Amino acid sequence: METSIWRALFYLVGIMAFAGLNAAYLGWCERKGAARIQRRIGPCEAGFAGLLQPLADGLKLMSKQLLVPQGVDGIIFRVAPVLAMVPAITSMVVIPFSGNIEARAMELSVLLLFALASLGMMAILLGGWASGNKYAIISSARAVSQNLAYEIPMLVTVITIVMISGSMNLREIALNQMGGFWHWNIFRLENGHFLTMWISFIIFFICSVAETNRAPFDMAEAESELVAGFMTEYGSMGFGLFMMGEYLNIVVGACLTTTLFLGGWDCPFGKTPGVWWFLLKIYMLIFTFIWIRWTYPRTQIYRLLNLSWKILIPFSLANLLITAALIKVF
Amino acid sequence: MDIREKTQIALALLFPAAPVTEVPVVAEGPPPPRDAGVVIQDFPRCGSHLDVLCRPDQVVAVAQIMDTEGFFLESIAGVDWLEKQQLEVLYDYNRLGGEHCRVMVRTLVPRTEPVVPTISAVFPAANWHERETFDFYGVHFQDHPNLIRILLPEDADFHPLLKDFMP
Amino acid sequence: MSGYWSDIFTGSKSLVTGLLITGREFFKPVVTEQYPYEVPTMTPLFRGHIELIGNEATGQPNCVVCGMCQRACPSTCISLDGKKAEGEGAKGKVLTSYVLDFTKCSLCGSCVESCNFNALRFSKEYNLASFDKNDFIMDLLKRLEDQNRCKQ
Amino acid sequence: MTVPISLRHDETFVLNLGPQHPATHGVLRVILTLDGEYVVKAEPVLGYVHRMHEKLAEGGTFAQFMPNTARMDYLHALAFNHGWALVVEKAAGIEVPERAEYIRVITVELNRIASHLLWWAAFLLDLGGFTPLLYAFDDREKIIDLLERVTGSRLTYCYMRFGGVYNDIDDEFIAGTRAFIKRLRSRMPRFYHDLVTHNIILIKRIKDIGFITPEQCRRYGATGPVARGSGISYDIRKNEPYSVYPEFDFEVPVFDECDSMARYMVRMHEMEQSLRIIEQALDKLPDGPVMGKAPKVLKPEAGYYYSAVETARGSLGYRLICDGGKNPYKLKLRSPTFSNLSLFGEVAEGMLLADALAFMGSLDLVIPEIDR
Repeated sequence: METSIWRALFYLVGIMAFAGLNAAYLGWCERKGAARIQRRIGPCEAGFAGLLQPLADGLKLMSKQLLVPQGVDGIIFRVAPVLAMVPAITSMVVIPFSGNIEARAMELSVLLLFALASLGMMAILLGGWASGNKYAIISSARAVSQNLAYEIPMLVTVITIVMISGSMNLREIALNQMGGFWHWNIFRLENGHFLTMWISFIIFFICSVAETNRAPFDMAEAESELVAGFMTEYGSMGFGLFMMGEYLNIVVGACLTTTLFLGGWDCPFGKTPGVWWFLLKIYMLIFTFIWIRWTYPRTQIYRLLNLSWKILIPFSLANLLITAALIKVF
Repeated sequence: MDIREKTQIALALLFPAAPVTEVPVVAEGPPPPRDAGVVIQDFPRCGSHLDVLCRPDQVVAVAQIMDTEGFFLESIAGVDWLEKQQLEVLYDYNRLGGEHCRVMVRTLVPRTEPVVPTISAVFPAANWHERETFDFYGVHFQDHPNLIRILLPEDADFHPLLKDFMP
Repeated sequence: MSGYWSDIFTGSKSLVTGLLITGREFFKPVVTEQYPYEVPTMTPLFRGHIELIGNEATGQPNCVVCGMCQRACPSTCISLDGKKAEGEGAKGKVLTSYVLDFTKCSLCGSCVESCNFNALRFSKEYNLASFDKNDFIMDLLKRLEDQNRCKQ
Repeated sequence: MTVPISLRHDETFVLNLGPQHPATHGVLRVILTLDGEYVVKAEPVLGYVHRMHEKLAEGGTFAQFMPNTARMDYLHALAFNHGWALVVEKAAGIEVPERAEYIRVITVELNRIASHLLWWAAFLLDLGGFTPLLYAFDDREKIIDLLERVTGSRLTYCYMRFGGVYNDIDDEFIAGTRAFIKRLRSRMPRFYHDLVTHNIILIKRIKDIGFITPEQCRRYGATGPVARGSGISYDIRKNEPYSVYPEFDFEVPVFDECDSMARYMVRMHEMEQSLRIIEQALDKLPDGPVMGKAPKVLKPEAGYYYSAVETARGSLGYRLICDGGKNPYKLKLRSPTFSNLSLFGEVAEGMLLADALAFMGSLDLVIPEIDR
């Protein structure tokens, strides 16, 4: 892994471009997907089929004035949205897009990802607390308890995966699943793992939905109760950064799920692995995120915590034990 | 013995003197003034079965009887009889489910100092209705838990539904 | 504990059926009407703001300035006046101005109902948005003349 | 599941569920004293959209008040028209021809379904589900087009006259209504029940939330689906029959679980019952005139008149007092949501903020009707 400056520059620009494009055009996909589900057209005026809509939204957000409420800690108020974006982008450093396209393959890349995920939660807490608005304080309190509750089952399922593939390096985990979908961790036909792995996939998927405050778990920015949750006081780019941070968290969640369970950049028939398969899987997962958001109502905070503490954690622990036993047996 | 007779007898206890009369439908002018008592009305014509006129201090007693008979308070309305210089507070009780019977209870208070005891202790529904009647007519309900305006802005100093109210 | 398992089972089944329904909807054609390009057609009895009816031949309004509609209107939006009809043997009045203040009109139809000379009807006008309040003070006589002119 | 925790300790803060808030569907302000997320005290503040309809009624003649009735509860405006027409016909002794009565029932029931559809959509929106709104509005649009064909307006109707209705219904309306009945019946199980009613997230969200005991209903005067959700079988179309309702057979859906889920199910079944009523009314639609004879200027005899009508939200009462003149001497409008909301303060105590809003959604509030 020669560390020439060009390689670093190329990956810097590449990841920033990937993050920027994704953050903008996921908004467009969400609005188009929601429209199609609701049997309407969605954005279609700006550019062909609304393709310039993200540009229009971006310009609008940038032209608005960022108001800082009076008597509020200005620094934290301004830092919070940036803090929402930074962990999402930095965690793209360790994601193995394909065999040779990976910024930095680190030994403990899984650990780095989860550290950055909890940093994202910190941003929501700061954003809510710094804006001094009652709705924002309630929403940030909810967001913290929700993210905390859903990180534990996520970590336990990741331990199961690490146990199976033997290494914390995302690249190794992905390489371990090469050669056709029956090698993917979700199916894992050899040595009897197929019994429990689909359960851990479902648990992991639910946790990633909850981790990014999306769909049935969007207690943090519950429009109809807390107006806009922690984003209430944020004007132009503050709100813009929070939204982009949310979409990037979805992308990172999808990449993580693909790498851990769906065999990274491996082709389902084992022939031509490549970055296209990786992108296809990510966008399939992101579509399910959107699909879920526009189907279900929102859960209530107690049900949400009950779901995690009473159902997901016991299941993931049981799953861990069963997988450990299976590894011992086979 | 259906609910109408039962309520009518229960209410009649309040007015020992007044006999129960069947009021013929009178043509001109507002209904003739009469002393307190229970009057049976024909329902299809005017929508209520019993018309009770009582003194202001009997209002709580009537409400308690209605409560024991299982009625609910439908609404409280005020009426401003300007030429007789009287304000009238009109309570509507109705049956919630079961056999239908609507009782209209009316009290007359002088316009100068309109004071009526509150029945919000018996029917919490009256809390808001009485605040509204105070808001529009200025009828003061004694020991009402929080007699402030409900629909008009707090700083309004007029009572709009009085007949002599000029905006 | 039994509630625990049944909850999970029925719950996930209901979640999946919910997803299938919206999934099926995803591929169905669009239902909405694209307004600026597809213009809706109003039903015959649609109540836009009122307008004068001119008789086919001469194009003059049928109105005889009796003022019934002015009195019937609950919010006094109609103001009209006319002058004696001079000329040979023409009796009655001729309408000179008929102004409708549409800001106060609640489209109750009392005016059209009270007019016995078939001089008023509801127009099919539905896009009535404008920035200026005076656009709603409409001179219906001029509107009738425009309609006659564009009919020729 | 209101957790009985001791709420009276000191660090509560006051949250203004202000007049401008997405969940209040109009301009209702609730002053919530919160302890963390638990509601310690909730006090609705009204009057933000108060227009003093009662003084307007005293100002104009009887006919001139008809458009005002539609501006109070614009979701079920035809029932308000119907109530006003009934009370004045009772006062002035005007006869209504048979066909007009049937047309009135058909249009009122169609309007009731449209109101329930909009309540369902807004309730789901409060709970965070965005898509059901579009499916409900797809159906509601069919009703609005049908009613526009016969009444001329889409939301605030001024269709009823003393002694009948403004214009007759034509065959296209009847065919359209029958097609609509078939369409809603086919869509109801899938889009309304499978997608939402049986959805575990919704069930957990509104089951065992917002308990209103029948005694509370009686003491606060709550009527309509709120009372029928607490086991009280009180429907004015059955208990105090008016118009031609006795000629149709339909049940009154009553659930006695007293929680938000029960009120939800009452309204869903009520839509089915309204479809049955419309079907029977269309089958038995007599011919004949649509407008009885009514004097141009009404001078009803002096006296106290009251008429009650079952709207989508409860029992609407018109207390009319006439003194023989051509204007109503006094009109008191008994609006159902005014009483339904008055029990919010007592029931919402000890609830979570999210539950309190779900409970407010299940009360189906229309603020202009509360403020009049």
